Formats: sequence, structure tokens, C-alpha cells
Amino acid sequence: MSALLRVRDLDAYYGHFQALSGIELDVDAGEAVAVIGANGAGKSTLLRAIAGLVAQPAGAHVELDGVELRGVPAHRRARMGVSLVPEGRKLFPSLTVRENLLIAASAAAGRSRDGERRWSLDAVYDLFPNVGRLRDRPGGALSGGEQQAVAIGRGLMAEPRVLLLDEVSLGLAPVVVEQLYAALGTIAASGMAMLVVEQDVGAALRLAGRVLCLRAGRTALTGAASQVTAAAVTAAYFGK
Amino acid sequence: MTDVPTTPAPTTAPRVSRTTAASRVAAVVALPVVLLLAALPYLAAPNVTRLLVDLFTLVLLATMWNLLAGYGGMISVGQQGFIGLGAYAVLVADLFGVNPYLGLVLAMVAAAVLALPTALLVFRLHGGYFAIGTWVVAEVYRLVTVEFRAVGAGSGASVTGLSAVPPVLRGAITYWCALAAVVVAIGGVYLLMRSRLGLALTAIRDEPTAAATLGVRVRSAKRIVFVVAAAGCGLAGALIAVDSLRVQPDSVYSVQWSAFMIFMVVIGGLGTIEGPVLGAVVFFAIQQLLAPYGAWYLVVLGAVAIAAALLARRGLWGLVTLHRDVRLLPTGHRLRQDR
Amino acid sequence: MTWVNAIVQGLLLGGVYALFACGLSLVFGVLRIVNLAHGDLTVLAAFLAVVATGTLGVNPLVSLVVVVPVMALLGFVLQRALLHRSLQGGELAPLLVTFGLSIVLQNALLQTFSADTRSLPAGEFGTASLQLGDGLAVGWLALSTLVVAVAVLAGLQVVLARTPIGRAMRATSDDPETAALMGLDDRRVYAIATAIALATVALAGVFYGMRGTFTPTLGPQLLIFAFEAVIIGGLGSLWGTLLGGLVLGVAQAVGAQIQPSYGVLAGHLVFLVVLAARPSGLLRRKELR
Amino acid sequence: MILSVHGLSRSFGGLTVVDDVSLQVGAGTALGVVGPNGAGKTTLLNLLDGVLAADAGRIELDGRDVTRASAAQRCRAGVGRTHQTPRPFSGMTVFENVLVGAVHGAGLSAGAAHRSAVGCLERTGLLHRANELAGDLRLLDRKRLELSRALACAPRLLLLDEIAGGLTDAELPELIAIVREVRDGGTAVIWIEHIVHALLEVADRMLCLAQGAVLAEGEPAAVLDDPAVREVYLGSSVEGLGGVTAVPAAGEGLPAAEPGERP
Repeated sequence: MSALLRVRDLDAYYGHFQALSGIELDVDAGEAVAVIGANGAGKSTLLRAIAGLVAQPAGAHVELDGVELRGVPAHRRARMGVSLVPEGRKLFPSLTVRENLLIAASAAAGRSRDGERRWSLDAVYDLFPNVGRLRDRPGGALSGGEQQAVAIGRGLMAEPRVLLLDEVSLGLAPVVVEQLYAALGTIAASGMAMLVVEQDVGAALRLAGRVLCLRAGRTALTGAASQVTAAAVTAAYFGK
Repeated sequence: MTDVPTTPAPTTAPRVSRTTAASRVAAVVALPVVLLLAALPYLAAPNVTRLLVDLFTLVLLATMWNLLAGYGGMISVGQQGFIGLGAYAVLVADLFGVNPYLGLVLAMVAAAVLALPTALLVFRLHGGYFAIGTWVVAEVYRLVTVEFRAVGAGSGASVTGLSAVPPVLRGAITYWCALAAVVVAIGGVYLLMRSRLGLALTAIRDEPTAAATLGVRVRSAKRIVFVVAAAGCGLAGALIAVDSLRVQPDSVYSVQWSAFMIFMVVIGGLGTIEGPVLGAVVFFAIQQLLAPYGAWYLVVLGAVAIAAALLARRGLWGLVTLHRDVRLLPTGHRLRQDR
Repeated sequence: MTWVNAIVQGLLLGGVYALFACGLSLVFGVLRIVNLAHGDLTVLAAFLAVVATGTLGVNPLVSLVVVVPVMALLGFVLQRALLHRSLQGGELAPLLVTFGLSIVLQNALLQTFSADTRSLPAGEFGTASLQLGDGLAVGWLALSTLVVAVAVLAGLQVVLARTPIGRAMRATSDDPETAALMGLDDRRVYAIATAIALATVALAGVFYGMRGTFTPTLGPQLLIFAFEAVIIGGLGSLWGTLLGGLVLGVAQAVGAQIQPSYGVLAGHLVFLVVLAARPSGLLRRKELR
Repeated sequence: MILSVHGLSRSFGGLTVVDDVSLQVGAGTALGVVGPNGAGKTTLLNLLDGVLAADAGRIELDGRDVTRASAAQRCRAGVGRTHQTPRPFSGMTVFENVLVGAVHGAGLSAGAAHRSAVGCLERTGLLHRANELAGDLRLLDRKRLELSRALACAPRLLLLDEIAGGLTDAELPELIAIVREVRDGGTAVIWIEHIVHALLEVADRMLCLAQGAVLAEGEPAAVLDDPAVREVYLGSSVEGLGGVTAVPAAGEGLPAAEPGERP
């Protein structure tokens, strides 16, 4: 039995600079994995490589349910069920909140025939009551926390099989982070496979069953979340 | 990038070198070549020098457009406005009894002076809109010009002040003026690009924001380039006027000049001094060869320019120097470690 | 009364300019490309109508049934074959490519159709007019051009604001990378936008051809008028483009009333005044560059 | 005081990114700035060096109001800056990159500028790459280049944006020594950094930003011990999370692999 998302020997380059080397990772259906590490460790690059935004070199493997994704462009990966909630939220500023959500639904349009749709506007509004109230506001005129909720909702509207979340808590107040992670907990409980890149280690570890810690583009530490010590995490952040 | 010492910690202070082997050869060869070209009216038939005046005008135009786009990052399709102004400056000088050859200098001044308020307006536009904005201004110049009866309104007028000069002598003087203009333009751009301003322009081309944070006055550098390029195009227009002795508004203000400039620079290699010169020569050859085929040659030119913009971004000069770092007119700095 | 007439005729002329401009505006808004071949494509559409009316023997308005789809298809192909590649080449490449295209189109038309002045025979419809009072007559053709322009702009507005493809265009224009994460293929979205833009160009070309005369070298002039309408109105606003077209039309008509040769010049001067006094245009909605 | 900032604010589309920040830095002292990503640290630097205009507030450099001055003017008045994401002039050589700062920022004539640029490259250990195109440099050398260029402007105020990110433990002391030397030469330093222990070696004072506002300011140790700071910095608390042992991958523990070095 192979995992739902299977990553083998993944390297990534920006020009001459190697941002990732030899990453190996499995995410099973219904499992949440946290990716942690200091700035510049390659966390976001890993998600971007899986989503198809960073070129995948020959010899590197990213497989979704046994299907090799090399050469598949980002928009087709999205339609196959790889949904990335990007760093910085990246809402479309000239679209309203509702339109931001609907735009992602088109990614799921091709697949909705063979399976019933789980996520609709109403389902997202149920999950984030705030978002429902803001539905007619332009995406550019929201606070950070509101933007993040819309971004997650938008990711869900694409009916993902694997949800990739990049820096959910970035720049948000702890109380907001708590609310967002409560929602993510609900999503995880529904059986979604998730890969979460986080600076807020505490929040990520409460959600994730497993941890991948990156350092300078390489795997520094992997293991069950319950076994990762505060000291190891602090080391990853403060450098010592 | 030739001899990079593998160990740091130099023993003596490194020296800054601003020449290359190729440039030293070029410097040695340049003087005799220019002298030979200067002697040409004594050696060759007038129709040869006549053709060369056309070529030199094209080289001048290509060099100026490259200064704007390749070094200043400004794509203008309105330089014909300054070409037209230059041509009319000769005509106006002629009307007032000033020697048309003196009009060449007046043309440069007139174009530079008008470039200042023009810059004020068109610098409010960016990218493609800047391009069309310069074009509108050129159209305004044309439309205003044709309102004046004294310069022949819509049909233009002839330069009469040179009728007393024997044709052979006139051809020779025009040729020397064109040669001088090209030498000054290429030499001027070379010196400009080696100066503080050149350093600033190269920095702006690569990263405008970082340039500003390192103390480069981005806007004023661009303004200087715009004015210099306008003066150069004004000179080219004046050369066209004294060469053909006839100024027609639809011809000197034609947007086709912009098409030619873009073609020469893109084919030759944007952002180098050598490239536009090479591009002008190639363009001139194509023009001579394909002229009998009428407008089809322009169709070919357009198609080649599209292909070059998409496929060969560094132009012909880029292909020539693909594997070797040949710089006839180096503008950069190299550190050399004396041992 | 002559001045009122000039203003009315100017407004009607502005309708044509607005129609020219909306394709330019759309391509810039979605692809961020300033299409320097815009005017030549308009002229191409007019010549296609010449061929269609000639070979099929139909009214120019009927020829739209052929010309509009052909131009839309051309737009789709153009985007796929040239413009998309040029987008990867930085800021310069799209300008150089569209300018090269302009030269190619202009001279190919010149070779094919000669430099003769042409017009599209609009029949009775072209000459009939509506009498509004003494000395004030409004041509049916001119009036219908304005109505078509408003309808096209309104239609584009509705497509952009309310339809899935309009949403996709706005999203891709905002951020192509994130749009890809939503399953949108930017190449396809851009190609559809270009196809729609060239369909409006086809309308503009045919209506212009019926109203007046044209030659293969008219393109640059039309591009400049379209550009002035866009800038006067304000980038990124379709209603601004309509307003810009009307302002330009009135300026030209009033200028021409003073002296016929002042018409075009007056339009340019109004444009320069707007650029100097209100560089973001009369109706500017949001930051676009 | 070299730099005095009062009530500086900036928002983007209704979102306040820098919120009423006031700070002062004196000659020969260094201010460390910490805070989670997105707290507005880089925006603060952009406001200080003039790349962005402030919505409200006042910036004084050597007692002169520079709030409305352009980036180029501020650089000439003595503000040097490094970017978090390096922005080299990729078509120019390393030496020429630094020369831009020496000629335009510090206003030196050719000969003096050449000497100054060589000196700055020597200081940052980049001299042996002087003739390479800046676009060909790897990340670490790009960061060195950022620092060299800023130093070439002969700054009275040096703004550093995550200059240590990606450096290995072996390379850090070298960098710290350079920044210290600059500070001890009388330059005021503002340093944004996530690698807190590097910051602690240089900073005389520490400032923590959260959501654009100053959360705490004072003695570095005191600021870092502030529970509010620990809370925003690590997000929710990490205490009491785990078991006893970490599981190293393939027996590697925590390797200090060098980024930028290809295997």
C-alpha cells in the first residue's frame, strides 16, 4: 500500500541555489504532517514543489495516489486534487470573498461527477462564520485573519485530496491562530490529508500527528509529534 | 571573468582595469579606420559616400535608440518627433540665412530643449503606455509643424542655402558631418556608459529599487538619457535634411523611423554599444537588397524582429560573443591582481 | 447651432473611439500587454469585411457574421503562438513583438490591397439621418455605432463582473500563479481574453469602415486614438474608456469646427492636458500599471 | 541620536502593517528587531530607507527631517540597507555592484571609489569573486554582496534585513564581527534577525514588533524573557508538548548542512 502523497528524492533549485535536497515524505489519507524549521530552510519550497510551482528535476518523484506528477503543470495538479493555500494568503484583490471561493470550485468541476461534492459556499460559511458575513467584500480589504480564513476556504472549494497549508499563522494574533487551527482540526477530523508548514510550532504540533523538520533544505528530523521535544524545536528556531 | 584568483587575501592592492585585449586592438585599429573613412571622398565615387551617409544616419539612430531602451529601459516609438524637429531646424535656419551645416548644431539644441518638457509629460506613463505616449507627442510635433506656411505646410520645402556649393564638395561635407556625428555618438555613448551616469544606468536597468537605495537618482538619470537621445535623433534628422535637401513632414515624422530603429537594435543586440552598429549594417544591407520588392521587405523585417525578440534576445552581437567575452568597447570594470 | 452640432457629432465619433479602445483596454487589463498592433488589427478587420462583402455580395453588417469569428479565432491563435511566449521575455518582448506584428500587418495589407482608399458600402443605412431640429441631423449609422459601443462595453462589463470566465480573467490578471493553484490555465484564459478583444476589434473595424474611408496604413492612427481614449478615461475602467472616447470625439469635432486641420491636433492636446493635470485619467478605479 | 522615529504608520488597502512605531538609535549603538514573519519588520525598514512613503509619522536623521526624502536622497544622507531577498544588479560584476554604492551613495570620485569598493569586498570576504557576474552568485555570496554594497555607501545608519539567515554556525561569527566593527566605528545599526543568538552578540537594545506595533523594547535579555514576546515569537507556547526523545532521520541528528553547496 503506498501513501496518498508520496515524495521521493525531491530536489529543488532556484537558479544555482539548491533549496531542497533529497526530501522523502509520505502523507496518508486522513493524516496531518507538520513541516517546521527556521526561515530559509526550504519549507515553502517543498509545498511549492508538490503543487507544481517549482520545477521538478528528473529523478525526483511526487506521486498522488500512485500517479507520478512530474511534468504535470500546477493548474492540472490542482484539478487532480492537490490544493495549496499559499503563503501570504494571495487572495485575488479584485474579486469579492464569494468570488474568491467560487474561482476554486472550477478546479473541482472536472472531478465532481465521480464523487459527490463535500465543499460548497455554505459549508465554508459554516466552518468560518466570519467569511459568510464578509462575502461581498473585495479580497483586498480584509484583515490578515479574515484573509487566511478565506484562503483556507478557497483551498477547500477545490475539493482537495491533499491540502497543503503554507504559514497559516504568519503575522496573526495568537487568538486568531487558535480559531484557525480549531477549524483546521475539524477539517482534519473529516479525513483530509494535510501537509502544514508552520512557524507557530505549538499550533502545528497540536494538529499534526507527524513532524518533518527541515534545515538548510535537508531533512533534519522526522518523527511522531508526540516525541518531538520543546528543546529540539527551540533549537531549530534559535539556531542553538 | 578571466583570471579569478582562487585564494582571497591579496598581497598588493588590486588594480582596476577598464580595457580588454579586444578593446586595445580596437583602439589601435579605430584611428586608421576613421582616418581612412575621412579620406574616402578623395578615394571613392560620390555615390559610395552618398550611400555611407545613409548608413551613418542609421548607425546614429540605432545608437540613440539603444541608449534609450538598452541602457535607459525606455521603449520609445516617438523618436521620429525629434528626427522631424531636427530636419525642420535646418529648414528654419536656412530660411533665416544661416548655413544649413550650422543648422546641424541648432537641430541638436532644439531637440534637446523640447525633450525636457516632453519628458515631464511622458515620464508619467510606463511601459507600453510610455511608448504610445511618445508617439502621440511626435504626432503633435508633426501636426503643429504642418500648420506653418513658411516651412511649406503639409508638403514641405527645400533647403536652398547650399545651392551655391558645388555638388561634389557638398556631398563631401555632408559625408564628413555624418562621419563626425557617428564617431561622436558612439564615442559619446561609450564615454557616457563608462562614467558615473553609465554605472547608474546599468544599475537601474538591472534593479531600479536597489539602485535607488544605493543613492542613484533614478529619475534624473533617465531624464538625461532621454534628452541626449533626443539631441542625437535631432542631429540625424538634420543630416537627412542636408543630405536630401528636401524636408517633407510625412517622411521625416514617419513612425517608420521607429520601426527601423527597433529593428536595428533588436537584431544587433540590445544593451551593447557594438550590437546596434552591427544591426544598422545588417539592416542597411537588407534594405539595399530587398528594396526592389517594395513593402514585402518591411514584412520580412517585422517578422525577423518578432523572431529575434522571442528567440535571440541578445541579438547578433550576442551570437558573435556567445562563447567568448569580446568587448570592443568595454564599459565595465575588472579587478586585476598584480603579482 | 453649429457648435451644438459639433458636440453631437463629436459624441457620435466618440462612440467609434470607445469601440476601438475597449479591445486595447481589455488586453492590457488581463494580459498586461500594450498591443501596439491593435490599430492594424482593426484595419485588417475592415479589409476582411471588404473581401467578405465583395465575394459574398452582402451588406457589411451581415459580413460581421464572418469577420467577428475569424478575428476572434485569430486572437486565440495570436495569443497562443506569439503573445504568450513574449510574456516570458520581460517587459520589452511584448512591445517588440506587437510592434513587429504591426509592421508585418500594415505592409502585408499594403501589398495585398494597394494603398488605395477604401470604404465599406453601407447602402441607404449609411446615408439616412434623423432630423433633430434645424441644422442638427444625426446619422443612423453614427447613432447605431454609439449604441453598439455602449452595448459592447456594457456586455464586457457584465462578462467580467458576473460570468465564470470573467472571474477567471480578473483572477489571472491579479495573480497568474495563484490562479493556477485554483486550477485555472493562464494560457487558456489569456487566449480567450485576446479572442474577445479581437472580436470587439472586428466590430470596430467594420463600423469604422462603413462610417468613413480607410487605407492599409491607417492602423497607427487608430491605435493612437484608442490609446488616448483609454488614458483620458483612466486605466482599468471600462466606463472610463467610454468617457475617454466621447471626450476625444468631442475635442476632435470641436477642433475641426474651428479649422478642419485642427481636429486631430485638438484631440492630442486634450490628451496631453489630461496627462499633465490628471495622469490617472478621469475615472480611475484602482491601481493598475 | 542618529535616527529618531516618531509615530510611524503605513497601511496597505486598509490593513495597517506598521502601526505607530517610535524608536531611536544613537551613534555606535545597535538595535535588534525581532518578531514573527509578517509583523511589519521589512516594511519598517522600507519606510526608514525611503522605498515606501509613510502615511503618518516623522523620521529624523541627524536631527534633519527626512520623512519626505527619496530613497536616493536618504542613502546620500547616510542610510545604508541590505535586503532580505538579495537584489543584485545581476548583469554587473560583484565589484561594479559595490562601486554603485561607493560612487553614488558615498559620492566618492573614481579612484577613491575603487579603493573603497575593494576595501568593502575585502571586509566581507568577497574580493575573490570581484569579477564574477552578481547574477551567478549563490545565496550566501549574494547576502555578502548586499552587505558590501551597503557598507560602500559609508552609512551613518545601517539597516540590516535578515542578513544572517541561511548562514552556517561557522560563518556567523565572521558576520557578527563585521557588524560589530561597523557599530564600533560610530555607525548606528538596526538589525532585523530571526537568529536571535546572533543578534544578542551585537544588539545594545532590542525591539519586538507584532502586527506592526512595538510589543516590547529595552534590554535584549529582558525583551526576550518577556512572556508576551515568547508568545508571539513562537506562537502558542511549546512548553509541555512532547515526550522525551526526538527521532533523528537516518541517524543524522541535526546536520549543519550548508545551503548553496550542491552534493
